[in-house]
Amino acid sequence: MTELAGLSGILGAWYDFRDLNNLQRLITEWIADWGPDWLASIVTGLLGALGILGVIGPTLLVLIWVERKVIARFQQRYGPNRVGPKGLLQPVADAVKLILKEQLAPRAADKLIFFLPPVLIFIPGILIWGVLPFGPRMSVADLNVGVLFLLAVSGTAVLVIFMAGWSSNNKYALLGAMRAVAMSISYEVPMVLALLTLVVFSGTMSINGIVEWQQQEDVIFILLFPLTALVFFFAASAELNRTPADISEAESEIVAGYHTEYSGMRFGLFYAVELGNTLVVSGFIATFFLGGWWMWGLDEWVPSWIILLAKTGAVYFLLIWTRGTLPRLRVDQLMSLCWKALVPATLLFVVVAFVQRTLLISEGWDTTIALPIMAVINIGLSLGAIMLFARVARPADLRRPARIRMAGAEIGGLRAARSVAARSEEPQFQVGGD
Amino acid sequence: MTTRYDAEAAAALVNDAISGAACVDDGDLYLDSTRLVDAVRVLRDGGESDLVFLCNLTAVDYERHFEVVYHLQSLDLNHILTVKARLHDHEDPALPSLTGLFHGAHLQEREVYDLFGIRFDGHPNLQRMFLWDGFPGYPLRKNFLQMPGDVRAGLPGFPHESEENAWPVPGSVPQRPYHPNDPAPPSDVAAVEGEEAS
Amino acid sequence: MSEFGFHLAFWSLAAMTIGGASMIMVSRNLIHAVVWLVLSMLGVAGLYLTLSADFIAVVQVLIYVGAISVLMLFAIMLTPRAERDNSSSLKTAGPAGVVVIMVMIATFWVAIDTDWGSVREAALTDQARLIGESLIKHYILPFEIGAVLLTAALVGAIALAREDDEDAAVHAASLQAELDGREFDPVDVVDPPLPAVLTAELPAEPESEART
Amino acid sequence: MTTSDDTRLAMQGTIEALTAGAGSEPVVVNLGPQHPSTHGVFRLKVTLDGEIVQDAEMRIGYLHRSMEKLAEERTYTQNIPFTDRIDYLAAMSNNLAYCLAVEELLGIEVPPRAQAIRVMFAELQRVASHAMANGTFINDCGAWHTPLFHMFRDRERVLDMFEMTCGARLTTNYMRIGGVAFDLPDDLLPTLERYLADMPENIANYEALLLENEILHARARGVGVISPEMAINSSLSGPVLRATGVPWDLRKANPYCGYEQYEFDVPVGERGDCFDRFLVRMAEVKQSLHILRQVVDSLPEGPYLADVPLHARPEPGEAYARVESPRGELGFYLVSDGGPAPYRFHCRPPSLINLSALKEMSIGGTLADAIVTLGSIDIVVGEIDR
Repeated sequence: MTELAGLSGILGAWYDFRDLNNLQRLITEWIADWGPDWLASIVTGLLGALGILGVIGPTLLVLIWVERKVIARFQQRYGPNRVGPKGLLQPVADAVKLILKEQLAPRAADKLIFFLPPVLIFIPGILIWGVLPFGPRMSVADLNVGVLFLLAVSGTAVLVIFMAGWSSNNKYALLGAMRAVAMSISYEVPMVLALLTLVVFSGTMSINGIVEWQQQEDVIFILLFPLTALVFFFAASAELNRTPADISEAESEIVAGYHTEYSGMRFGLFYAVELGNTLVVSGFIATFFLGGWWMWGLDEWVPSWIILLAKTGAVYFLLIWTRGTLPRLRVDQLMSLCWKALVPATLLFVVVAFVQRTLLISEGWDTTIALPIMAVINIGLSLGAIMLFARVARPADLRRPARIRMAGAEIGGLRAARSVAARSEEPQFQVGGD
Repeated sequence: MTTRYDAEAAAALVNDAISGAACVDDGDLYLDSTRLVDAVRVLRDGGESDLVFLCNLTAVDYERHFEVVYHLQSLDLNHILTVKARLHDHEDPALPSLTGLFHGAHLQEREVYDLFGIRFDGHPNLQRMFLWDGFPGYPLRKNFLQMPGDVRAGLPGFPHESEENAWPVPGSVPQRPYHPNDPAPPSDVAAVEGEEAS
Repeated sequence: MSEFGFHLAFWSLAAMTIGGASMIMVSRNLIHAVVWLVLSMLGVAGLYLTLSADFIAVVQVLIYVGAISVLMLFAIMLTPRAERDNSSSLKTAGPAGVVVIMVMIATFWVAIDTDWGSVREAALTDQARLIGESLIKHYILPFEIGAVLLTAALVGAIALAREDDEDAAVHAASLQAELDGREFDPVDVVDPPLPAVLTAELPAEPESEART
Repeated sequence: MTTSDDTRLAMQGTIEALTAGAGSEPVVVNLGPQHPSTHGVFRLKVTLDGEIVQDAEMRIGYLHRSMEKLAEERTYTQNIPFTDRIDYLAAMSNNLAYCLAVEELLGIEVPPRAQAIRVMFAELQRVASHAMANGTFINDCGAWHTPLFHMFRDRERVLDMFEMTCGARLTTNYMRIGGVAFDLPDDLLPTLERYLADMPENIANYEALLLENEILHARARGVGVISPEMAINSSLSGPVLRATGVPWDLRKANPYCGYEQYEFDVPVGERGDCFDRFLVRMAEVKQSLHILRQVVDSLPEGPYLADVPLHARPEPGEAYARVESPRGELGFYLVSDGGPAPYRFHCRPPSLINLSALKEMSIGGTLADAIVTLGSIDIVVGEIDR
């Protein structure tokens, strides 16, 4: 963003809201004038953390309202509309209710481990925000191993979920925890592979570096690696426990899964972190595959963090949409989908990315011509892979269509059933099948 | 339209196979309670009768005796037959179970056992179904006029709410609220293990 | 980073690591032990960070906290409840203590005796790239051997643990079909074609057709 | 070429070893009585090996209100409200079955207009009940209430029509011995016309959303399978029986209330799995709308209630009348001793008897499959326990 800094005198000043980093830099420099340098680091860190907390807290409250309202619209309902204008205060009322509720703990619960998870679950939930770049210089910690940090932090959450499920001494919770762990172990593989594709192709492990690569090459990764983006989206929604992969808290099977026994604000914390994670994962999908804070020059006129939030909102809406529409897969189906379809697909594109990257670098091809060609090739490959996996990995019992026949004049028992089944004309009604 | 299968024809069919196992009284087919299973098997497997579908199984208390009523239906031939068995022992009535012939008899026989106290010999899982184990008496019997003794039906209130609400109810083994972890209903529960506030 | 900040971070992380490790030994409950182990490993990751080894630190969290400990929990869950807790017997404590003390003495001696080349400030370089390059360029053979070994272990583990009901059913059905001298289609096991009674030959209509 | 005996023996041994499965520590999980997907206070005790169901046992009686005993103390007319409370999702069908049984005892002819009105409301009730059944079934498959709420919209309009006609939405108490309680209000038929005009589009929407949904197929196909012989032997009825391919529908087999005048078809499934049950219900809704169309077009004029004494005393005797309720064969067995109240009042509850084969359907599937199977049977606990 060098051209941005040179545009006029106000750019880079503390009141330039397009890049909130300026304000922080001002404060750091001011402290460095009189104080020790460790104080500056601590103040910077605290400012970032407080900024994140100050943003997520209210955002979560709004998100609850948004999600309920959107889902309600899918379901032809009004959604919350009583508390406050348009029901906007409903989340506040819910939060107050949760805080005032009695906190119950099963007598046979493992007390220490039972109390910790609602608190611990916040740690990865907050840490993960630290590496999300809101702008060219706007992330709390622009690590050069940002991608790995993201995976490492999100991987620790499953430990907390396991602690919650195990310590409750409830079979639903235990089943939920086991499912969560099994799913997390499985779905981290396609997630890692999907990110590896981007890392290989852009040649950096810094999250901001990946965005800058997209900016530099004028292309967003979803065009280059559509299937990888799709797999990442699904794997992320599986890690987030959202339908169609919410098996670890499947309401109709195991009540609420690992947080069945948590009541009051303890449940509220789980709920809040889940929503926050959904938002931050939407943000990362937007960052990795949709260009993050960059958008073909629009970022010079609109603050970059607004662009990122808009993209995040779009992905978040997509997540709500899938949640409102799709039924849930079974545990074994989710596992076989992961290992038989998602992992091979992402592995394929890791190889593809490696080959294309090598070609770009060693042959020195012009990226403005080579990248569109590669995008077309990859889109074709993705479609082919989807069709191939639909054929190969599809369960055998879905190959034959389900049929409904009309009995007509045949009414009776087994004999009538036989003659209806033996009737040669086309069945009235047929769904599914190859 | 479903026709009524002629009781006389059915009786003849049964008596051909097992002589003297069936008779007709007032237009209804009565089967000998000791040879009930064989007789119903004849009706079920006979090509003419083909009574493969056990529509309904219930009992009636005639104060001196019980009648167990079976409605058997042929789906293909579309006729229905009412079969009855009379039980003269009003205190401890027992009848062979039809579960070997009709899988659908399982729950219906349990229901009759629960509410009438008619034992079905050979039923694999003859337990009370709607009422709890140890419920005093069989409510659909005509001589069941009120809950015997001090026993009141239902929960008197929350357990240990007051002195009157002693738990368990004297003279009965009640069901208690279940936590999903409980492996099996306990037979003697002195206190409710619920959850404690923290 | 100034001396004070560095010392604060080092001593708190060291306390976390050692404290966690001690609690592993103290706690009777295996699940508790794993939780303390996680704390200890997080402390180690923090120590790596103070050494400016951020790649190693993140990988430490990713692998040890995110994967190894979860696998441990899984293994504990899959073993019967009776064997889940640490044994309360102290029979083997004496010899084990002697061994541990000897190992500690040896480690301390090596640590003190070695002439460590220490630097005040490590350069924050692109370590991932350096590690990757040295793996591919200098240590390519060990790297490849490790990869092959891991693949073999993976395949072996799958072969050992494989106990797929559906496959067993297919296998059983194929053997049965061979015994009966029938054609065999695996799909029929997973998805039987149609209930046999529906596909059976239509019997001759009986004379006494009484249907209305 | 024949296989040698030794080889055969070895192969048989392998088959036994493969089919026996491995044993491990089973876990008993109680689904219910308070559980999101047991559709009432119903408790299913499943024994799990991992996620595989080894045994399933149901515990019922939490909603037992001893209706059969209570009914012996009330007159025949006073018993009609009880029947509402038996199957509270299909009150009209229960009213109808009970009234048919009493009419059989009394030997009453029901006027044609009353019969047509009865058919109309029985079919409306079927549409409403199937909407509920399919919606909750999809919910049990894990959908996040969206299809349920869409189907509730259809049910809501039916309940509005009930309210318009008899003042109640759920426990209608509308049928009377010899006819129905009130004539149709003036605005019912226009409302029904609008409903019939809107429904095809709604059904097309559901079909577009659900029928080709791969996840729904994966969840429901091949799950909870039961063979036609076993279904008949277990006395299953209604959509559960028809999904196995047995075309048994009392509206065709034993027409009551003049069902023989209307043209409709009986949809049957093929495999008897959960998805077939769902499809059969979807198809039945269409058939019900077809019947409703014909009823509206040919609604006869005349009295809506036969001339029946308020306190009827039937001759001593017995009657077993049954209707095709949305859940299956709903029968009422009444014994009269000549008094003002039934000597014996028995309801044949399709919900209860359809559960006969639940254990057989669930064993071998996963826990999630057992829930889907339970949802596809469409139980109403009020009818199970009575």
